[in-house]
Amino acid sequence: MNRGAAITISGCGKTFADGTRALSPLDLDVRAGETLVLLGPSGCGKTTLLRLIAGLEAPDAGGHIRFDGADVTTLPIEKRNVGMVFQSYALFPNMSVIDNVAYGLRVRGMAQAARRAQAAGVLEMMRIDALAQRRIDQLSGGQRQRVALARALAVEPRVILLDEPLTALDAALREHLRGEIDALLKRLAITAIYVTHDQAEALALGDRIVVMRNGAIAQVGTPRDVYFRPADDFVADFVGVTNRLTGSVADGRFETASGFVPLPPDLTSPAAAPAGQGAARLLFRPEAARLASPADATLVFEVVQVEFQGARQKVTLKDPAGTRILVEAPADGTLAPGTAVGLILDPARISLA
Amino acid sequence: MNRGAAITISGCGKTFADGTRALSPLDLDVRAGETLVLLGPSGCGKTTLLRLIAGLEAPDAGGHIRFDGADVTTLPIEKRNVGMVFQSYALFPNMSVIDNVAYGLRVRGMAQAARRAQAAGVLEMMRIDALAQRRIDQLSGGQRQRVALARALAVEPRVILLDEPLTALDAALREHLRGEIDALLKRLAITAIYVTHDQAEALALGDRIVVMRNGAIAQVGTPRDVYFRPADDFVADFVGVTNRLTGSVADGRFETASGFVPLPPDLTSPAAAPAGQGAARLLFRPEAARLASPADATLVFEVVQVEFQGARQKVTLKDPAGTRILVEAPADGTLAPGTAVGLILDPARISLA
Amino acid sequence: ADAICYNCPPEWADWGSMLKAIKADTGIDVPQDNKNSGQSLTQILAEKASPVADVAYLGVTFGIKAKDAGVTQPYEPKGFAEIPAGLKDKDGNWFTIHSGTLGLFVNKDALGGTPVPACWADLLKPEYKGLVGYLDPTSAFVGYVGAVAVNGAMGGSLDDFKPGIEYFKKLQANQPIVPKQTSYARVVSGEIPILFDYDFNAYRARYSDMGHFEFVIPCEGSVVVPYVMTLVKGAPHPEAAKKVLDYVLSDKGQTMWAKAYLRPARDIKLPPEVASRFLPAADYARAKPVDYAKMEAAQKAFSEAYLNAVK
Amino acid sequence: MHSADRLARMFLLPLFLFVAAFFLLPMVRLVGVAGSGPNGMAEYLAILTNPRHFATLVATLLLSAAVTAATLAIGTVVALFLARNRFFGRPLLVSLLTLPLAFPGVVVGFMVILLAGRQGLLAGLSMGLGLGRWVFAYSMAGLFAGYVYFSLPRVLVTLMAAVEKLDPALEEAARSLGAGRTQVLRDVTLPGIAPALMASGAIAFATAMGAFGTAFTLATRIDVLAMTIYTEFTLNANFATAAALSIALGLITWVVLALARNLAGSGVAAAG
Amino acid sequence: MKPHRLTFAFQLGVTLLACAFLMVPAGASILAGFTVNYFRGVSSGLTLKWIGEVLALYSDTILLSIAIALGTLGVTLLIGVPAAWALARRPSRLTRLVEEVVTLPVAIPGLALALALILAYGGIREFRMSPLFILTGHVLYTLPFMLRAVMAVLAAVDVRTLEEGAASLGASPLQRFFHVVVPNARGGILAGALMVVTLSIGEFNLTWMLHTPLTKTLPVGLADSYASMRLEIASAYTLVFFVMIVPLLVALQLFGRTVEGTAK
Ligand SMILES: Nc1ncnc2c1ncn2[C@@H]1O[C@H](COP(=O)(O)OP(=O)(O)OP(=O)(O)O)[C@@H](O)[C@H]1O
Ligand SMILES: Nc1ncnc2c1ncn2[C@@H]1O[C@H](COP(=O)(O)OP(=O)(O)OP(=O)(O)O)[C@@H](O)[C@H]1O
Ligand SMILES: [Mg+2]
Ligand SMILES: [Mg+2]
Repeated sequence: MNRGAAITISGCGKTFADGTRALSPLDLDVRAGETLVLLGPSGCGKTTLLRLIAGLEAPDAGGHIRFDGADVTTLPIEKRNVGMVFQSYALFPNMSVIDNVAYGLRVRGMAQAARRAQAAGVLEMMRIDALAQRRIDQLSGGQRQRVALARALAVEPRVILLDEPLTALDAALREHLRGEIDALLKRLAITAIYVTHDQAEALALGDRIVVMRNGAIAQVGTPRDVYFRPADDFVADFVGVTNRLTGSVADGRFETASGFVPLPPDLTSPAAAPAGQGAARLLFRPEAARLASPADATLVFEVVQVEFQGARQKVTLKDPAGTRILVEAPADGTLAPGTAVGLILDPARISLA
Repeated sequence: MNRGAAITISGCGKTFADGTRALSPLDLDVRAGETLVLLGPSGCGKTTLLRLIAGLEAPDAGGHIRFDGADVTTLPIEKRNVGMVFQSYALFPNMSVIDNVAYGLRVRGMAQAARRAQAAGVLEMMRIDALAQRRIDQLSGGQRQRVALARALAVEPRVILLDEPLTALDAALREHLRGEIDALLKRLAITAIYVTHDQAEALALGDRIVVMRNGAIAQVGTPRDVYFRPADDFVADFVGVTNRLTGSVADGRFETASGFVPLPPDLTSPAAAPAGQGAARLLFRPEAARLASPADATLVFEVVQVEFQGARQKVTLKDPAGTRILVEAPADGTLAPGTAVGLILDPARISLA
Repeated sequence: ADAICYNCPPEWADWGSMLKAIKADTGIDVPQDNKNSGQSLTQILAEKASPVADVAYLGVTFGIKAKDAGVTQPYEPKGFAEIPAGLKDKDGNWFTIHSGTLGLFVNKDALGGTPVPACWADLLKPEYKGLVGYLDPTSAFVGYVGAVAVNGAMGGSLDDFKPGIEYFKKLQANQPIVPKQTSYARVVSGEIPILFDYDFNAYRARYSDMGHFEFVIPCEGSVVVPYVMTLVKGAPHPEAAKKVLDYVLSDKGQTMWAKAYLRPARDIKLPPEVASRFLPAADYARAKPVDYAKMEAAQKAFSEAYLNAVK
Repeated sequence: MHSADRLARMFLLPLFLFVAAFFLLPMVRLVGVAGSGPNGMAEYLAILTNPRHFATLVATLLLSAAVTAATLAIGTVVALFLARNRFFGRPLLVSLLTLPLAFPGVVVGFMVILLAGRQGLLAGLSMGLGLGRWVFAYSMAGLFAGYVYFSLPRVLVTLMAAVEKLDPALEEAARSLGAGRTQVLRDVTLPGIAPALMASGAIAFATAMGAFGTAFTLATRIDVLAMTIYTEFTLNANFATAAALSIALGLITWVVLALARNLAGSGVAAAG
Repeated sequence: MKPHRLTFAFQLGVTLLACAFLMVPAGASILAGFTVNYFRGVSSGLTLKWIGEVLALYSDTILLSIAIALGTLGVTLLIGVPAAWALARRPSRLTRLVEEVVTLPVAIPGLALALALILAYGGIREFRMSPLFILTGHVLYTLPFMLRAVMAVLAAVDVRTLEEGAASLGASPLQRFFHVVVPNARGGILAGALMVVTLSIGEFNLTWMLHTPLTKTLPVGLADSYASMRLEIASAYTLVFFVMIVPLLVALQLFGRTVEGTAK
């Protein structure tokens, strides 16, 4: 299979006929062969951007889309050679599995025998060759998903576009197929653009993630960039849980209602800190905290709720000011709501804002 | 509010008119005031069991259901005084929120003013009093969920039955409401039976969990029982991920393709081990394992796939025999597929089978 | 309603005015009814066990049929004796109340310049293509009367319908319109410019509707057809029914028919302004009565022959 | 829910009684009458053995088939157009097109006369253009026009709903695979609305088979079954033949509807 | 997808032609109803005379049609709504059969139905002569439409679960029917009701056979007027019919849309 095209989007906005401004003009480069995830809350314009790239919508005047440098802005979808996987799968109910997969080859005029053979190959690669003769309504959700992917890949597209392809499945299956798709996209090294509003999916799958908000790009970066160095509060909250304590910085310590946190030198240096002294917010992810006995810790909280999760437990704490935070603890210790507990933060994983 | 009834189910099977055997005759005791979760894969009979308890279905001949000792087997649902929360909520679209909540009081003949007052009290408890006059279609999914719960609680039922009450919501909201329901049920100390196929929900909410399979009970126990001492492979796999290595036990060690595991004395004692010596399987949960450099470990695996999850990463490993296992690792280290990695198991959290 | 008449349509033979007059003079309320003779007889037959109708107004052959089917009862209203023999059942199971003459009812405006035809034969000419209509002879009584008239004019008899059927076969070349129901309105509107129809319809159009209408008694001759009434056997309101039958044969009733351009059954004196509206007697001389019993008997065979021959 | 079962039985009782008394029993009578004529049970075969009746049956079937085909063809084009385009005046157009939905057959017949009678609009138009007088109201063509008039709104309602329900992603998927317009229409759109085509086609066919009002109003030498039944019954008082023909007509219509429903899933009669 | 220019033009053309085909004769009929002499054209002047004549001649048919339509509506509501619930509640082979039998009158030509009714009940004179006879026919013909409209909505809004919800709160079956089923089937009931009234007012096939001189309905009068009246009177009568039925049809359209909306 071909390696996939690089895509250059420049100045592409989208205003719908009814006046809805779904996308503000934006620029985005997609590298050949990478898996780019568009992540954001509902209505932020992910699907719209995907449809612009597919050629199902035209950008507002001034926008341009290039595949490997060639301008495709006015090319209709059927000429762009893109594979698409829809949330609803959009499999043709009037055709068998193999006919679905072979359809793209059929409209390209390939002879029956040849296209069947090629489609059978794709089915085999997806490990669904046993289903070839089934009707679509005889397939489970996960099987449909695979057929949709097979159909999109059968025409050896330059780019594959996936719009929330796993949303219709239940949690366990979603996690399983997420791994499969990841492996497949990495193996094929095809350019893939993957839309989701599920941060776990985005973190797991993306070579890079585009976090979107209100029709604009909030951040572009690798999953680690986005998780560990969020560009703003919006990204921080949308990708993972962020705890915030309010207080003040003084003498290399962060003072708050539940106690204090000694700050590492890099946070107190005048260059790093937004406010080297005075009122500030301390930010940390749940996994940066560890529970301890109140005596061993400089922060003391009250346990509000404990949720057993098997591998660990999720503990909600509150400080005397009522601020709630969420941390994780190993599943072995039992914690009763109402008791006091100490909290130790990993200095390498806290930040001030 | 009353403390809730104890429920005794004895010899209750269910065969549908079309011959489907949804439940084999089973016995189950529900303690007054406890939250019992029915957990199991789709089609295992959870809903059927719940509907038997509700009085929406009659058990096959020979089955009996008792509420606080009184036989209610032939009592129709409207006489059982049970509250129900449906997956689809089943709110009456022709009534406002408050009328929905007051409906149970209305059919009991309570005067308009009195029932409104009582319903308003329940709405307040659920912190949705501001919505009292809304139409149902003006509510979000989470709000509907709360109204459904309020409606079921307003009649002060002896038992509250919930059939996958959170399935219709998206992941974030589901997690949030799960906590709320947990707190509420604990506070009211009402007998609650909660159906779900989501193990995280079951572990978080249940005082006890009934794991079901094919119309029969596979295990009944506390969340910790079920997670840490699963009755069989089915339960172990359904509740959390279980890794299995095949090998043999000899001289207090478990020998397998990827190396060996020193066994703690309790596992090798003739009393504990199913096979103190000879062929055996080693079982452990992902969180019982820790990655290390190959030099520091007695087990060495090859990295197959790494899924970044923000707080941590999920790593798929395989041993020379091709057996795959799943472990977790902190998100900071980067692991490349194909490299060798050592694995250290927590001796307290492994078992042999 | 005090009495039910089957086939008393307000727009036919001016039954509308007659029913009003009956109501005014006798106090008997008879609702209008738009069945045709065939439909009426069928209904009466279907309702034989417990009749709805008290009286029925029928084309003569249907009167004969009704009697044969045993759904009538004898009644001789006042004036029965004055009806000429041949135009009544001897026991009074049916009797003529008025008669009409079949001819061509022509809407001159709708002819578009084509001359008014004078003979049956004229209608076969190509210039009449699309202008001619006749009621389906197998389903409407008027249609059958037309067939009998044409057949007679072409030299046939009630024993021999060949000439008539030949005529209809030829007429098909002119693509006639063949409705199954009375089509007075369609002539008036110009939809059917020439229709085989009764004189009274044509006169009514001529003297009370706007436009230019004529009635033609074709040169080859035609037939006169009596319309009869009968008292239904087991009539639910026999007394009122008898009063209605008396009324239509009374002087007043007969005069009213004449005002509606129908020949009264009794020989009463016509008001001059009415008499002057009819075609001259010389024209009427070409229209003859036939043996109505025989006409009835021949109908079924004719229908079969017609249906098989004319397509 | 035993108590609810009892209520359900109570609620069904009036329906049972009504249907038994006013449908089943009369139909049994009808079947009896059909067999009680001079020809006995052979009357049922009359529709096949009497050449005139058989010819009428064939004509009726052909007419109904033609009406169905024409209505579906027009309906598909219009439904696709209306469902896919949003423009000023569209709601009005949709309303106008579906307005004649419940015009009874007699009115439809009258509309045909106004359209294609001697004094009709088409006659006026063609005379004005010097093409002679177009008159077809009183022929099979008139009945054809009438039935199309009658069926088009029904078919449109069903087809428009079907096109709107069609997942647009299906067509987009086909295009993403490289299919052009006609290919998308042939491979995705038409198969997608096939059940609706079946369903509404069956309705059009059934109505054309049994409709009487239009034929009655045009009332000329159009030989269709409904007219024959009417003539046999009201003019010839031939109850047995009329009943036998009615039963035959009812059976044929019902079989067509049942077949279509099996092929297209339920909801066939819904447009009724 | 944006349609191709030629395709667009073709589709637009067909649509407009279809619309003209449906609307122009209706327009002509309305115009004729107001024209002094249609044969001579509008130039002969406009008048309300024909409408007046129609009202004088046929007002009883109009009133009877309205009465029968309302009566039919009443009976279909009384029989149909409870039965629809009972049938929709537990779909089984039996309920399928019942549905099939009940909907059969739609498939069987009206002529045959009327014939059967006359043969079976024509002998009972009081019944035969009263409007109830026609009403019976109309109920037979419209009942399936009511049943289907209500059953469709019941299936769409999952009334079964709503009922279970009400039952869990202590409501008896009858309370559930009136508090939950009927209010939530409102859309279907209303759509069915409009359909029933529209169909009843326009019903001809059955009525033509069933009517007696005392029980003439509007369409029967219409057929009479088409056959025996001037075109202008027939047109004026048609106009009266339009005035009665078009608002119903418009309501049906508006309503059908909202019902579909809730069903989604
Ligand atoms: N055809 C359209 N006409 C008008 N507005 C539209 C259209 N399609 C989308 N929008 C609007 O554009 C905005 C962006 O929509 P888009 O579908 O791209 O969001 P999304 O990020 O994919 O959301 P989701 O996660 O819900 O799928 C929304 O406000 C949406 O309502
Ligand atoms: N009314 C019914 N008639 C026949 N079979 C039924 C009926 N209801 C349920 N079943 C069957 O009984 C079995 C158990 O169904 P049940 O609904 O109790 O499963 P469940 O555990 O609730 O599954 P899910 O998680 O999918 O809701 C299934 O095989 C189901 O198909
Ligand atoms: Mg989207
Ligand atoms: Mg269930």
